[in-house]
Amino acid sequence: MIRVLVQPSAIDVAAEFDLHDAGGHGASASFVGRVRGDDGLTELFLEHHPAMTEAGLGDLAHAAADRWHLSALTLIHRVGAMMPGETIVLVLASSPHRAEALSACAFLIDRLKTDVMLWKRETFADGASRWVEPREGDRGRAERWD
Amino acid sequence: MIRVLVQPSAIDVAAEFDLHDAGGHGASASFVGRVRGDDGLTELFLEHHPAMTEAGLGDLAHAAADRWHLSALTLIHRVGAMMPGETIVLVLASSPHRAEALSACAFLIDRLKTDVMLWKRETFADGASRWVEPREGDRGRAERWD
Amino acid sequence: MVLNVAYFSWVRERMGVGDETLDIPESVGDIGTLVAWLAARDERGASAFAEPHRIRAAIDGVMMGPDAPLSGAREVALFPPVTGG
Amino acid sequence: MVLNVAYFSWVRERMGVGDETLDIPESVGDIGTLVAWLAARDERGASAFAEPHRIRAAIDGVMMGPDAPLSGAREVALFPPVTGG
Repeated sequence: MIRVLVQPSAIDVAAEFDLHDAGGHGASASFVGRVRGDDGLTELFLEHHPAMTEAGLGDLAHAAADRWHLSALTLIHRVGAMMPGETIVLVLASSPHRAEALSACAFLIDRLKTDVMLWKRETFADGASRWVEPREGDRGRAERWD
Repeated sequence: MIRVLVQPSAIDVAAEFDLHDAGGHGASASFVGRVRGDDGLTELFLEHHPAMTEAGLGDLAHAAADRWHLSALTLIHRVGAMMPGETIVLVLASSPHRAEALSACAFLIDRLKTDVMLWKRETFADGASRWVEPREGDRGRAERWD
Repeated sequence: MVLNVAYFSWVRERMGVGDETLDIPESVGDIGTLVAWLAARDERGASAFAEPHRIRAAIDGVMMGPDAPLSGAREVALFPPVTGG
Repeated sequence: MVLNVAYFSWVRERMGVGDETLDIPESVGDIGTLVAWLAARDERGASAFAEPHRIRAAIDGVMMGPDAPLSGAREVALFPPVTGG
Protein backbone atom coordinates (compact mmCIF):
# COMPACT_ATOMS: atom_id res chain seq x y z
CA MET A 1 0.00 0.00 0.00
CA ILE A 2 2.76 2.49 0.93
CA ARG A 3 5.63 2.68 -1.56
CA VAL A 4 8.53 4.97 -0.63
CA LEU A 5 11.69 5.21 -2.70
CA VAL A 6 14.79 7.39 -2.81
CA GLN A 7 16.60 6.70 -6.04
CA PRO A 8 19.42 8.12 -8.18
CA SER A 9 17.84 6.67 -11.35
CA ALA A 10 15.14 8.41 -13.41
CA ILE A 11 11.59 8.20 -12.04
CA ASP A 12 9.37 6.32 -14.51
CA VAL A 13 6.14 8.23 -13.85
CA ALA A 14 3.97 6.14 -16.20
CA ALA A 15 5.19 2.86 -14.67
CA GLU A 16 4.58 4.19 -11.17
CA PHE A 17 1.05 5.28 -12.10
CA ASP A 18 0.36 1.79 -13.48
CA LEU A 19 1.64 0.12 -10.34
CA HIS A 20 -0.27 2.50 -8.06
CA ASP A 21 -3.51 2.54 -10.07
CA ALA A 22 -3.73 -1.25 -10.15
CA GLY A 23 -5.94 -0.98 -7.05
CA GLY A 24 -8.66 0.88 -8.99
CA HIS A 25 -8.99 3.52 -6.27
CA GLY A 26 -11.99 5.87 -6.20
CA ALA A 27 -9.92 9.05 -6.21
CA SER A 28 -6.24 9.57 -7.00
CA ALA A 29 -4.34 12.83 -6.63
CA SER A 30 -0.81 13.23 -7.90
CA PHE A 31 1.99 15.71 -7.97
CA VAL A 32 4.99 15.62 -10.27
CA GLY A 33 7.85 18.08 -9.72
CA ARG A 34 10.42 18.53 -12.47
CA VAL A 35 13.72 20.36 -12.76
CA ARG A 36 13.20 23.84 -14.21
CA GLY A 37 15.76 25.27 -16.61
CA ASP A 38 15.32 28.84 -15.36
CA ASP A 39 18.21 31.31 -15.61
CA GLY A 40 20.23 28.92 -17.74
CA LEU A 41 20.28 26.09 -15.19
CA THR A 42 21.94 23.03 -16.72
CA GLU A 43 22.11 20.64 -13.78
CA LEU A 44 20.44 20.19 -10.43
CA PHE A 45 22.31 18.03 -7.96
CA LEU A 46 20.51 16.71 -4.89
CA GLU A 47 22.78 15.55 -2.12
CA HIS A 48 21.24 13.56 0.70
CA HIS A 49 21.94 11.73 3.92
CA PRO A 50 20.71 8.31 2.82
CA ALA A 51 19.51 6.96 6.17
CA MET A 52 17.87 10.25 7.14
CA THR A 53 16.20 10.77 3.75
CA GLU A 54 14.69 7.28 3.83
CA ALA A 55 13.53 7.75 7.41
CA GLY A 56 12.14 11.22 6.64
CA LEU A 57 10.14 10.04 3.64
CA GLY A 58 8.89 7.01 5.53
CA ASP A 59 7.78 9.17 8.47
CA LEU A 60 5.98 11.56 6.12
CA ALA A 61 4.22 8.73 4.33
CA HIS A 62 3.04 7.23 7.60
CA ALA A 63 1.94 10.64 8.92
CA ALA A 64 -0.23 11.04 5.81
CA ALA A 65 -1.63 7.52 6.15
CA ASP A 66 -2.49 8.19 9.82
CA ARG A 67 -4.18 11.49 9.03
CA TRP A 68 -6.22 10.56 5.95
CA HIS A 69 -8.03 7.47 4.79
CA LEU A 70 -5.71 6.34 2.00
CA SER A 71 -5.97 3.19 -0.05
CA ALA A 72 -2.51 3.65 -1.59
CA LEU A 73 0.41 6.02 -1.37
CA THR A 74 3.49 6.37 -3.57
CA LEU A 75 6.29 8.76 -2.65
CA ILE A 76 9.43 8.76 -4.77
CA HIS A 77 12.29 11.23 -4.59
CA ARG A 78 15.19 11.31 -6.95
CA VAL A 79 18.70 12.21 -5.74
CA GLY A 80 21.98 12.92 -7.49
CA ALA A 81 22.48 14.86 -10.72
CA MET A 82 19.54 15.61 -13.02
CA MET A 83 18.81 17.84 -15.99
CA PRO A 84 16.01 20.33 -16.73
CA GLY A 85 12.73 18.53 -17.49
CA GLU A 86 13.60 15.45 -15.43
CA THR A 87 11.30 14.42 -12.59
CA ILE A 88 12.56 15.17 -9.07
CA VAL A 89 9.60 14.00 -7.06
CA LEU A 90 6.41 12.03 -7.53
CA VAL A 91 3.55 11.90 -5.03
CA LEU A 92 0.51 9.71 -5.66
CA ALA A 93 -2.24 9.46 -3.04
CA SER A 94 -5.45 7.50 -3.45
CA SER A 95 -8.54 7.25 -1.32
CA PRO A 96 -12.20 6.39 -1.65
CA HIS A 97 -12.79 10.15 -1.10
CA ARG A 98 -11.47 12.92 -3.29
CA ALA A 99 -10.87 15.45 -0.52
CA GLU A 100 -8.62 13.01 1.34
CA ALA A 101 -6.58 12.16 -1.75
CA LEU A 102 -6.10 15.87 -2.59
CA SER A 103 -5.23 16.89 0.97
CA ALA A 104 -2.75 14.05 1.46
CA CYS A 105 -1.02 14.91 -1.83
CA ALA A 106 -0.75 18.63 -0.95
CA PHE A 107 0.44 17.81 2.59
CA LEU A 108 3.17 15.49 1.30
CA ILE A 109 4.54 17.87 -1.28
CA ASP A 110 4.54 20.82 1.15
CA ARG A 111 6.25 18.81 3.88
CA LEU A 112 8.81 17.34 1.50
CA LYS A 113 10.13 20.85 1.01
CA THR A 114 11.08 21.21 4.66
CA ASP A 115 11.23 17.80 6.33
CA VAL A 116 13.51 15.85 4.04
CA MET A 117 17.29 15.84 4.44
CA LEU A 118 18.28 17.09 1.00
CA TRP A 119 20.60 19.79 -0.21
CA LYS A 120 20.34 21.26 -3.70
CA ARG A 121 23.20 22.53 -5.85
CA GLU A 122 22.43 24.37 -9.06
CA THR A 123 24.87 24.57 -11.98
CA PHE A 124 24.39 27.08 -14.78
CA ALA A 125 25.39 27.34 -18.43
CA ASP A 126 28.31 29.65 -17.55
CA GLY A 127 29.74 26.93 -15.27
CA ALA A 128 28.86 28.71 -12.03
CA SER A 129 27.34 26.56 -9.32
CA ARG A 130 25.76 27.38 -5.98
CA TRP A 131 24.12 25.61 -3.07
CA VAL A 132 20.47 26.67 -2.69
CA GLU A 133 19.53 28.43 0.56
CA PRO A 134 16.36 27.31 2.41
CA ARG A 135 13.30 29.35 1.45
CA GLU A 136 11.09 30.94 4.08
CA GLY A 137 8.02 30.48 1.86
CA ASP A 138 8.43 26.72 1.99
CA ARG A 139 8.46 26.75 5.75
CA GLY A 140 5.23 28.75 5.83
CA ARG A 141 3.46 26.33 3.50
CA ALA A 142 4.61 23.33 5.51
CA GLU A 143 3.47 24.86 8.80
CA ARG A 144 -0.11 25.13 7.56
CA TRP A 145 -0.34 21.42 8.36
CA ASP A 146 0.84 21.60 12.01
CA MET B 1 -2.58 24.70 -23.75
CA ILE B 2 -6.19 24.20 -22.54
CA ARG B 3 -7.70 20.84 -23.49
CA VAL B 4 -11.36 20.31 -22.51
CA LEU B 5 -13.30 17.21 -23.54
CA VAL B 6 -16.67 15.69 -22.74
CA GLN B 7 -16.71 12.16 -24.09
CA PRO B 8 -18.77 8.96 -23.90
CA SER B 9 -15.68 6.82 -24.60
CA ALA B 10 -13.20 5.63 -21.95
CA ILE B 11 -10.65 8.20 -20.74
CA ASP B 12 -7.12 7.03 -21.60
CA VAL B 13 -5.33 8.49 -18.59
CA ALA B 14 -1.82 7.44 -19.67
CA ALA B 15 -2.26 8.91 -23.16
CA GLU B 16 -3.61 12.16 -21.68
CA PHE B 17 -0.63 12.40 -19.32
CA ASP B 18 1.74 11.90 -22.26
CA LEU B 19 0.02 14.61 -24.28
CA HIS B 20 -0.11 17.02 -21.34
CA ASP B 21 3.41 16.35 -20.06
CA ALA B 22 5.00 16.94 -23.45
CA GLY B 23 5.56 20.54 -22.32
CA GLY B 24 7.94 19.44 -19.55
CA HIS B 25 6.20 21.65 -16.99
CA GLY B 26 7.86 22.43 -13.65
CA ALA B 27 4.96 21.18 -11.54
CA SER B 28 1.99 19.05 -12.51
CA ALA B 29 -0.94 18.20 -10.25
CA SER B 30 -3.57 15.70 -11.26
CA PHE B 31 -6.82 14.25 -10.07
CA VAL B 32 -8.43 11.07 -11.34
CA GLY B 33 -11.95 10.17 -10.19
CA ARG B 34 -13.22 6.64 -10.78
CA VAL B 35 -16.57 4.92 -10.39
CA ARG B 36 -16.81 3.23 -6.99
CA GLY B 37 -18.57 -0.10 -6.69
CA ASP B 38 -19.97 0.66 -3.23
CA ASP B 39 -23.23 -0.96 -2.08
CA GLY B 40 -23.23 -3.30 -5.07
CA LEU B 41 -23.26 -0.55 -7.69
CA THR B 42 -22.97 -2.08 -11.16
CA GLU B 43 -23.40 0.93 -13.43
CA LEU B 44 -23.12 4.68 -13.20
CA PHE B 45 -24.89 6.62 -15.90
CA LEU B 46 -24.08 10.29 -16.42
CA GLU B 47 -26.68 12.20 -18.38
CA HIS B 48 -25.75 15.66 -19.60
CA HIS B 49 -26.96 18.65 -21.54
CA PRO B 50 -24.23 18.61 -24.22
CA ALA B 51 -24.06 22.33 -24.98
CA MET B 52 -24.22 23.29 -21.30
CA THR B 53 -21.67 20.69 -20.19
CA GLU B 54 -19.17 21.85 -22.81
CA ALA B 55 -19.75 25.48 -21.91
CA GLY B 56 -19.53 24.72 -18.18
CA LEU B 57 -16.22 22.87 -18.48
CA GLY B 58 -14.82 25.54 -20.79
CA ASP B 59 -15.78 28.30 -18.35
CA LEU B 60 -14.22 26.42 -15.45
CA ALA B 61 -10.99 25.84 -17.37
CA HIS B 62 -10.74 29.52 -18.27
CA ALA B 63 -11.55 30.59 -14.71
CA ALA B 64 -8.63 28.45 -13.50
CA ALA B 65 -6.32 29.82 -16.19
CA ASP B 66 -7.27 33.39 -15.22
CA ARG B 67 -6.70 32.77 -11.54
CA TRP B 68 -3.46 30.80 -11.59
CA HIS B 69 -0.34 30.86 -13.73
CA LEU B 70 -0.83 27.63 -15.68
CA SER B 71 1.35 26.33 -18.49
CA ALA B 72 -1.15 23.58 -19.42
CA LEU B 73 -4.57 22.38 -18.37
CA THR B 74 -6.44 19.19 -19.27
CA LEU B 75 -10.03 18.68 -18.16
CA ILE B 76 -11.86 15.58 -19.39
CA HIS B 77 -15.25 14.35 -18.24
CA ARG B 78 -16.81 11.13 -19.29
CA VAL B 79 -20.58 10.85 -19.84
CA GLY B 80 -22.95 7.96 -20.49
CA ALA B 81 -22.79 4.51 -18.90
CA MET B 82 -19.70 3.32 -17.05
CA MET B 83 -18.73 0.51 -14.70
CA PRO B 84 -16.95 0.45 -11.31
CA GLY B 85 -13.24 1.19 -11.69
CA GLU B 86 -13.66 3.24 -14.86
CA THR B 87 -12.44 6.84 -14.90
CA ILE B 88 -15.16 9.52 -14.70
CA VAL B 89 -13.01 12.60 -14.63
CA LEU B 90 -9.40 13.63 -15.21
CA VAL B 91 -7.90 16.97 -14.19
CA LEU B 92 -4.30 17.84 -15.02
CA ALA B 93 -2.92 21.27 -14.18
CA SER B 94 0.67 22.36 -14.73
CA SER B 95 2.54 25.47 -13.73
CA PRO B 96 6.09 26.61 -13.10
CA HIS B 97 5.03 26.75 -9.40
CA ARG B 98 3.76 23.83 -7.38
CA ALA B 99 1.26 25.79 -5.27
CA GLU B 100 -0.50 27.05 -8.41
CA ALA B 101 -0.73 23.61 -9.99
CA LEU B 102 -2.11 22.09 -6.76
CA SER B 103 -4.62 24.90 -6.17
CA ALA B 104 -5.89 24.88 -9.75
CA CYS B 105 -6.38 21.11 -9.63
CA ALA B 106 -8.29 21.25 -6.32
CA PHE B 107 -10.39 24.20 -7.54
CA LEU B 108 -11.36 22.40 -10.74
CA ILE B 109 -12.37 19.16 -9.08
CA ASP B 110 -14.38 20.94 -6.38
CA ARG B 111 -16.17 23.14 -8.89
CA LEU B 112 -16.87 20.27 -11.27
CA LYS B 113 -19.07 18.81 -8.56
CA THR B 114 -21.43 21.77 -8.59
CA ASP B 115 -20.98 23.76 -11.79
CA VAL B 116 -21.31 21.13 -14.47
CA MET B 117 -24.69 20.16 -15.96
CA LEU B 118 -24.64 16.46 -15.21
CA TRP B 119 -27.12 14.09 -13.63
CA LYS B 120 -26.05 10.76 -12.18
CA ARG B 121 -28.09 7.57 -12.13
CA GLU B 122 -26.86 4.59 -10.12
CA THR B 123 -27.84 1.00 -10.91
CA PHE B 124 -27.26 -1.80 -8.40
CA ALA B 125 -26.77 -5.55 -8.56
CA ASP B 126 -30.43 -6.14 -7.57
CA GLY B 127 -31.56 -4.16 -10.63
CA ALA B 128 -32.71 -1.11 -8.66
CA SER B 129 -31.69 2.26 -10.05
CA ARG B 130 -31.96 5.78 -8.68
CA TRP B 131 -31.04 9.32 -9.65
CA VAL B 132 -28.51 10.81 -7.25
CA GLU B 133 -29.62 13.87 -5.27
CA PRO B 134 -27.25 16.87 -5.06
CA ARG B 135 -25.00 16.78 -1.99
CA GLU B 136 -24.74 19.74 0.35
CA GLY B 137 -21.12 18.88 1.13
CA ASP B 138 -20.14 19.41 -2.49
CA ARG B 139 -21.66 22.88 -2.49
CA GLY B 140 -19.68 23.79 0.63
CA ARG B 141 -16.38 22.66 -0.89
CA ALA B 142 -17.05 24.57 -4.11
CA GLU B 143 -17.92 27.77 -2.26
CA ARG B 144 -14.49 27.87 -0.60
CA TRP B 145 -13.28 29.25 -3.94
CA ASP B 146 -15.78 32.14 -4.24
CA MET C 1 -45.97 29.74 -30.12
CA VAL C 2 -43.85 26.76 -31.20
CA LEU C 3 -41.11 25.83 -28.73
CA ASN C 4 -38.46 23.11 -28.47
CA VAL C 5 -38.45 21.67 -24.96
CA ALA C 6 -35.76 19.27 -23.68
CA TYR C 7 -35.98 17.14 -20.55
CA PHE C 8 -33.20 15.56 -18.49
CA SER C 9 -32.74 12.96 -15.75
CA TRP C 10 -35.96 11.78 -14.08
CA VAL C 11 -37.93 14.56 -15.77
CA ARG C 12 -36.96 12.97 -19.11
CA GLU C 13 -37.84 9.50 -17.83
CA ARG C 14 -41.29 10.61 -16.63
CA MET C 15 -41.98 12.54 -19.84
CA GLY C 16 -40.93 9.51 -21.88
CA VAL C 17 -38.98 11.64 -24.39
CA GLY C 18 -35.70 13.58 -24.41
CA ASP C 19 -37.15 16.52 -26.28
CA GLU C 20 -40.24 17.54 -28.17
CA THR C 21 -41.62 20.46 -30.12
CA LEU C 22 -44.66 21.95 -28.42
CA ASP C 23 -47.31 24.39 -29.60
CA ILE C 24 -47.68 26.62 -26.54
CA PRO C 25 -50.80 28.77 -25.95
CA GLU C 26 -50.22 32.52 -25.81
CA SER C 27 -51.08 32.58 -22.11
CA VAL C 28 -47.91 30.60 -21.34
CA GLY C 29 -45.39 33.43 -21.24
CA ASP C 30 -42.70 32.34 -18.79
CA ILE C 31 -41.01 29.22 -17.43
CA GLY C 32 -43.23 28.99 -14.34
CA THR C 33 -46.44 28.95 -16.39
CA LEU C 34 -44.85 26.51 -18.89
CA VAL C 35 -44.15 24.07 -16.05
CA ALA C 36 -47.73 24.47 -14.71
CA TRP C 37 -49.13 24.02 -18.22
CA LEU C 38 -47.10 20.83 -18.75
CA ALA C 39 -48.21 19.48 -15.34
CA ALA C 40 -51.88 20.04 -16.29
CA ARG C 41 -51.58 18.77 -19.85
CA ASP C 42 -51.39 15.00 -19.40
CA GLU C 43 -50.45 12.19 -17.03
CA ARG C 44 -46.74 12.17 -17.88
CA GLY C 45 -46.60 15.95 -17.32
CA ALA C 46 -48.43 15.54 -14.01
CA SER C 47 -45.82 12.95 -12.95
CA ALA C 48 -42.78 14.96 -14.09
CA PHE C 49 -43.88 18.39 -12.81
CA ALA C 50 -45.89 17.55 -9.66
CA GLU C 51 -43.27 19.39 -7.55
CA PRO C 52 -42.30 22.59 -9.43
CA HIS C 53 -39.81 23.60 -6.68
CA ARG C 54 -37.69 20.58 -7.72
CA ILE C 55 -37.47 21.79 -11.34
CA ARG C 56 -34.68 23.92 -12.80
CA ALA C 57 -34.68 25.48 -16.25
CA ALA C 58 -32.36 26.83 -18.92
CA ILE C 59 -33.22 28.89 -21.99
CA ASP C 60 -30.79 28.33 -24.85
CA GLY C 61 -28.20 26.93 -22.48
CA VAL C 62 -28.46 29.64 -19.78
CA MET C 63 -29.95 28.90 -16.36
CA MET C 64 -33.14 30.91 -15.78
CA GLY C 65 -35.64 31.39 -12.96
CA PRO C 66 -39.40 30.75 -13.17
CA ASP C 67 -40.14 34.37 -14.17
CA ALA C 68 -37.94 34.24 -17.28
CA PRO C 69 -40.00 35.05 -20.41
CA LEU C 70 -40.18 32.47 -23.21
CA SER C 71 -40.32 34.95 -26.09
CA GLY C 72 -37.35 34.52 -28.41
CA ALA C 73 -36.34 31.17 -26.86
CA ARG C 74 -35.16 28.45 -29.23
CA GLU C 75 -34.79 25.72 -26.59
CA VAL C 76 -36.15 25.45 -23.07
CA ALA C 77 -34.53 22.72 -20.95
CA LEU C 78 -36.31 21.43 -17.84
CA PHE C 79 -34.54 19.21 -15.31
CA PRO C 80 -33.91 18.49 -11.62
CA PRO C 81 -30.97 20.15 -9.80
CA VAL C 82 -27.72 18.82 -11.21
CA THR C 83 -25.66 16.26 -9.29
CA GLY C 84 -22.36 17.51 -10.63
CA GLY C 85 -19.27 15.84 -12.00
CA MET D 1 37.49 8.98 21.44
CA VAL D 2 37.18 7.69 17.86
CA LEU D 3 34.20 9.12 15.96
CA ASN D 4 32.83 8.82 12.44
CA VAL D 5 31.95 12.26 11.12
CA ALA D 6 30.01 12.84 7.87
CA TYR D 7 29.75 16.14 5.99
CA PHE D 8 27.13 17.29 3.49
CA SER D 9 26.60 20.05 0.94
CA TRP D 10 29.09 22.91 1.09
CA VAL D 11 30.44 21.63 4.41
CA ARG D 12 31.49 18.45 2.57
CA GLU D 13 32.99 20.48 -0.29
CA ARG D 14 35.03 22.65 2.07
CA MET D 15 36.18 19.66 4.11
CA GLY D 16 37.18 17.89 0.90
CA VAL D 17 35.76 14.53 2.08
CA GLY D 18 32.29 13.05 2.61
CA ASP D 19 33.20 11.37 5.87
CA GLU D 20 36.19 10.58 8.00
CA THR D 21 37.10 8.83 11.20
CA LEU D 22 38.49 11.26 13.77
CA ASP D 23 40.32 10.77 17.04
CA ILE D 24 38.66 13.37 19.25
CA PRO D 25 40.30 14.69 22.44
CA GLU D 26 38.41 14.02 25.67
CA SER D 27 37.67 17.75 26.09
CA VAL D 28 35.38 17.63 23.03
CA GLY D 29 32.21 16.35 24.66
CA ASP D 30 29.35 17.80 22.62
CA ILE D 31 28.48 18.95 19.11
CA GLY D 32 29.23 22.61 19.76
CA THR D 33 32.77 21.89 20.95
CA LEU D 34 33.28 19.41 18.11
CA VAL D 35 32.44 22.15 15.58
CA ALA D 36 34.79 24.60 17.34
CA TRP D 37 37.54 21.97 17.47
CA LEU D 38 37.15 21.23 13.72
CA ALA D 39 37.25 24.98 12.93
CA ALA D 40 40.52 25.35 14.88
CA ARG D 41 42.12 22.15 13.57
CA ASP D 42 43.12 23.10 10.03
CA GLU D 43 42.38 25.36 7.07
CA ARG D 44 39.58 23.24 5.60
CA GLY D 45 37.89 23.12 9.03
CA ALA D 46 38.29 26.89 9.39
CA SER D 47 36.58 27.33 6.01
CA ALA D 48 33.74 24.88 6.66
CA PHE D 49 32.97 25.90 10.25
CA ALA D 50 33.72 29.65 10.28
CA GLU D 51 30.02 30.37 10.94
CA PRO D 52 28.78 27.80 13.51
CA HIS D 53 25.23 29.26 13.48
CA ARG D 54 24.90 28.00 9.89
CA ILE D 55 25.72 24.43 10.90
CA ARG D 56 23.16 21.73 11.77
CA ALA D 57 23.97 18.32 13.21
CA ALA D 58 22.58 14.84 13.57
CA ILE D 59 23.78 11.99 15.75
CA ASP D 60 23.05 8.56 14.29
CA GLY D 61 20.40 10.02 12.02
CA VAL D 62 18.60 12.16 14.61
CA MET D 63 18.79 15.96 14.53
CA MET D 64 20.55 17.35 17.62
CA GLY D 65 21.40 20.77 19.05
CA PRO D 66 24.93 22.03 19.92
CA ASP D 67 24.63 20.80 23.52
CA ALA D 68 24.04 17.17 22.54
CA PRO D 69 26.73 14.89 24.06
CA LEU D 70 28.88 12.80 21.74
CA SER D 71 29.25 9.83 24.09
CA GLY D 72 27.81 6.68 22.53
CA ALA D 73 27.54 8.27 19.07
CA ARG D 74 28.43 6.08 16.07
CA GLU D 75 28.05 8.81 13.44
CA VAL D 76 27.91 12.57 13.73
CA ALA D 77 26.68 14.37 10.60
CA LEU D 78 27.43 18.07 10.09
CA PHE D 79 25.73 20.12 7.38
CA PRO D 80 24.00 23.41 6.47
CA PRO D 81 20.20 23.77 6.87
CA VAL D 82 18.45 21.48 4.38
CA THR D 83 16.88 22.92 1.25
CA GLY D 84 14.19 20.28 1.10
CA GLY D 85 12.70 18.21 -1.65
